[in-house]
Amino acid sequence: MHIAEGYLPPVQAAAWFAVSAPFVVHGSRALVRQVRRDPESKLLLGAAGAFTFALSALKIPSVTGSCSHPTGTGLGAALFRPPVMSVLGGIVLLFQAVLLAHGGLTTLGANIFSMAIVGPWVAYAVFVLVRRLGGSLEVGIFLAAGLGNLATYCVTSVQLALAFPDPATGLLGAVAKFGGIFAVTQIPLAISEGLLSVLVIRLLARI
Amino acid sequence: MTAHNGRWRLRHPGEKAFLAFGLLACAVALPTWPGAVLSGGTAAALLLGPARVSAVVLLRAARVPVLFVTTSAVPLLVAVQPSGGVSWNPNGAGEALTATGRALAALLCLLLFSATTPLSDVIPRLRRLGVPAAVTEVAGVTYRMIFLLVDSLRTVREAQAARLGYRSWRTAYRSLAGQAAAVFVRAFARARRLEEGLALRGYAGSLAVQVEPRRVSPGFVAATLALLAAVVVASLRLRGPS
Amino acid sequence: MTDVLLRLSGVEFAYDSARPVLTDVTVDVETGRRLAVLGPNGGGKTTLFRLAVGALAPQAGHVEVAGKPVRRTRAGLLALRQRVQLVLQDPDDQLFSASVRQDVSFGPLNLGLSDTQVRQRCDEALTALGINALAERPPHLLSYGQRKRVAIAGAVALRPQLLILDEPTAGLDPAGVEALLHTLDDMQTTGTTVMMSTHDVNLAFRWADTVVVVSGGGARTMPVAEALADAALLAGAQLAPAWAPLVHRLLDRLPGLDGARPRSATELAALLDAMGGAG
Amino acid sequence: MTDVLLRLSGVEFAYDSARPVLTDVTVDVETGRRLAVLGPNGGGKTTLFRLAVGALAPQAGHVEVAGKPVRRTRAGLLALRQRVQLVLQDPDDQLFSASVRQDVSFGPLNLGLSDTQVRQRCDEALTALGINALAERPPHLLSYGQRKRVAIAGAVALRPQLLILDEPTAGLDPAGVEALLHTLDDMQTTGTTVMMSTHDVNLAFRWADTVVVVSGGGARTMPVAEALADAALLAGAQLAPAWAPLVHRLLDRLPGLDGARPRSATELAALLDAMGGAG
Repeated sequence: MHIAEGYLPPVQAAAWFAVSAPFVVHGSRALVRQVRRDPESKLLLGAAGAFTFALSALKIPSVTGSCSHPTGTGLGAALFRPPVMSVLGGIVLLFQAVLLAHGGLTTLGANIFSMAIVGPWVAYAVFVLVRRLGGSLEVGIFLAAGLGNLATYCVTSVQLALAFPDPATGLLGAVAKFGGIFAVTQIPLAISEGLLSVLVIRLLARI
Repeated sequence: MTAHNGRWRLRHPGEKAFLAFGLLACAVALPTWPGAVLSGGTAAALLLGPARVSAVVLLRAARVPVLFVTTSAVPLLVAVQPSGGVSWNPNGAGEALTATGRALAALLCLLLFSATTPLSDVIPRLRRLGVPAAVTEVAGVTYRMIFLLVDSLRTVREAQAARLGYRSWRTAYRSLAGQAAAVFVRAFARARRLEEGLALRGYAGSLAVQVEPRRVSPGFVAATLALLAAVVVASLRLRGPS
Repeated sequence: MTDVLLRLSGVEFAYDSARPVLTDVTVDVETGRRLAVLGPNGGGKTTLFRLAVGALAPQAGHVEVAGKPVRRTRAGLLALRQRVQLVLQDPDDQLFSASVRQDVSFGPLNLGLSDTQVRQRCDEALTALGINALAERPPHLLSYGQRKRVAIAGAVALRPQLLILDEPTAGLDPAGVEALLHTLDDMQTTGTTVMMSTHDVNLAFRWADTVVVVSGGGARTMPVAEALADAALLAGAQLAPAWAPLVHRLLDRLPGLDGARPRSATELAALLDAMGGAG
Repeated sequence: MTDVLLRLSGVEFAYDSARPVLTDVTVDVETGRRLAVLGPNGGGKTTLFRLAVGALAPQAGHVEVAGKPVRRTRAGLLALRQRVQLVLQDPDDQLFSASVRQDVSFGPLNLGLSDTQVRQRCDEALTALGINALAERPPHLLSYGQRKRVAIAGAVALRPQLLILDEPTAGLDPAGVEALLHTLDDMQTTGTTVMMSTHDVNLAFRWADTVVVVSGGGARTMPVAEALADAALLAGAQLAPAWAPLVHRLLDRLPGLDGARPRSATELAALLDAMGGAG
């Protein structure tokens, strides 16, 4: 659910940077603290970032025929916690923009907000909530990954709607339009990501 | 990546960032016609001309983002009525064209940067922009490991396909989970082994490396300034006094 | 010929069109052969294998299995993969399950076999590789040599007619190499044709009957003795000569020994010991 | 002796106390030697190396470098790493940076050298390994053999007196092995002592002057010719005999050739060709 380079008008692109910045700065501080406590964790964090990137290179067969990929943020957030995920996610989004032209630099702020901030926080909150309510690890992971993915998709739809409001019905109509067109791929994908994350956790639990 | 053997490889990354991001700013901030067209066109001309990036490479790099941009433009063609019905948006074609044009121009500017600038030149220099060393160093390790992991991912997938892992939806899901788990295990095993391997080279917490000095060419910077000014002036002129 | 299991004819392939890897490769693999594939790194051995199992599509030429051209459809590839299996060099690229048995069962399960059949295939493969005792262990805690065996078992569980191994002896110690060759011998006697790449010309001489030399974009297939006696061919493929054929030439000069044909240093040592004191 | 660069005496080590890897190892590495370390997988070769560079602490016995016991403090290890460097088998375990030159600069920077000195060390190491042309490339665009060279350059940049290489020829093709041996020869002539593990007894015979056989928890050091002539020793360490010493015995039986001592198959081929038609 990357917003492509140049797709947002300049003021909005800048605004999303402003919204994301505090989260990324807070995450960087958390990361610097962690690294100071345990210098060796740099390599582990690097591995975590690379793993997140690699997850987004997983090609999930999707109903529309084309291939789509998971955001990986749900699993990441459950494993590494949201503040650190905002930095790692930011790094990954930057690399995706520069290495793959997937997303972009002007839209980095918006993409960080949807994928590296909202997705992970929603996933983490869902995970904690499910566990507190006595749900199993697997249910927690499924809902966290699935809803984290859905939250990312909703935020992206709103971001696009803000940039291109509907001529007749404004923001709401535009949210419906963008949401509708991406729902075809995103809702099955969110379920897929949930299922996949459960399978991964199952495999890892046994290892 | 062509960035590592391109003609502009040894230029200071700051120069290239100034040029590419300057054009990117023009593409996004100036009116799409003619601002984005001029900036995008300039970026394309620079890529194919002085930077000598081949058209094949550019087309390959642009394929996926272009697909995405065009998909995102489809909703602009229609309007949603308060009743819930959908009708043609009379201004939709223009709006979609504007958004697509701006995005394509911006994409070319992004490629101007990424196809000429190796990230190895960029990541350590981010410190000078105030990014904490811990973050640049983690980014550096991430960069290195991405290639190792994406490579294993591809190989694991191929090995699974050979063992009929993608025969049906059910087997495909099992295979995908296996891929993710295998890569997860590999990522952290790699990190542990790398830690040991680097300890042998004296690693004690800092992953600092020596960055090759690159001289900023005043000529290049001046030419960039002139070019950006020309794009801005030409855009405003062509659009005419309003 | 009816017994050509796999045929690549006039195959071309390039990952990057500026630097083709294979320009015109024709290889016939006959049933029952022991093929060693030799050639420099980056010369196209692995590419050849990936073409043979349908992981890559040739850009020209075609691949035939058991006399029929391989169609790159779902059904075509399915048929190919049940006949031809490739084991990659790095076992870690093939093992992703939580236990050895689970990993080996991956292929048979994908075939849609019944539980009993899957179990039977697994047991058979584990036995063939001599790793029954490891069945319940997690693969990533095994030694490198053991992981290699598990990866081979995963391929064997699909009961391929042709088993292709990419550098199977790399990283194994001499005892591990011996054990692997022994296993391959057993599989050969039960009807599997085996093809492997190696850098070790001495090993190729000892194990193979036929050699495919892949270099400079082409491939030449010939009997092992002929290939390893061809100094120009070896030099062209950046290969060192093998010891055994040279030793045979030396033995021909020794009266009474001109029939002796040791294939390994161990056999030569035995021969020398039998000859008694240093003449 | 004053020229013992590295000494392990009475060293014991176990990762898991139920299965000790090394029970009583004494090895002296003298300056200028070419040591090949032979032994089965899991026999303790890598453990021995990791003890020698202070990555592991012996559970009994001690390790001395240049006559002084190794202290496993920060300063002690830093001093040790300037004398002894270990290059691991998998280059990807030691390369972390986005460019070759940056990666090679890592070690010298850890020594706290000045910018100029770091640059000089890098240039020197890149030249020694013949990879100046790769300096600006990222490791992921290099071949396996090239990455191995970069990893070695990373160690060489610390100007060690003793360079230890774990299976440096594994995965290289014959041409790659030749090139590496050539590089090591050059380093030896400029004063670096080199020690490597290998599974290839033929290579050990050709390259080494001294052999350390590690097996059954112990280690024996002896001249290469003596070690490779000792059938019981080789069998005990699960090693195959090497061809060359056997060929020498064979040559001794041929009149007029008893002085010939080919060390490689290539040399034997040249000798046979010089002798003319098959007698």
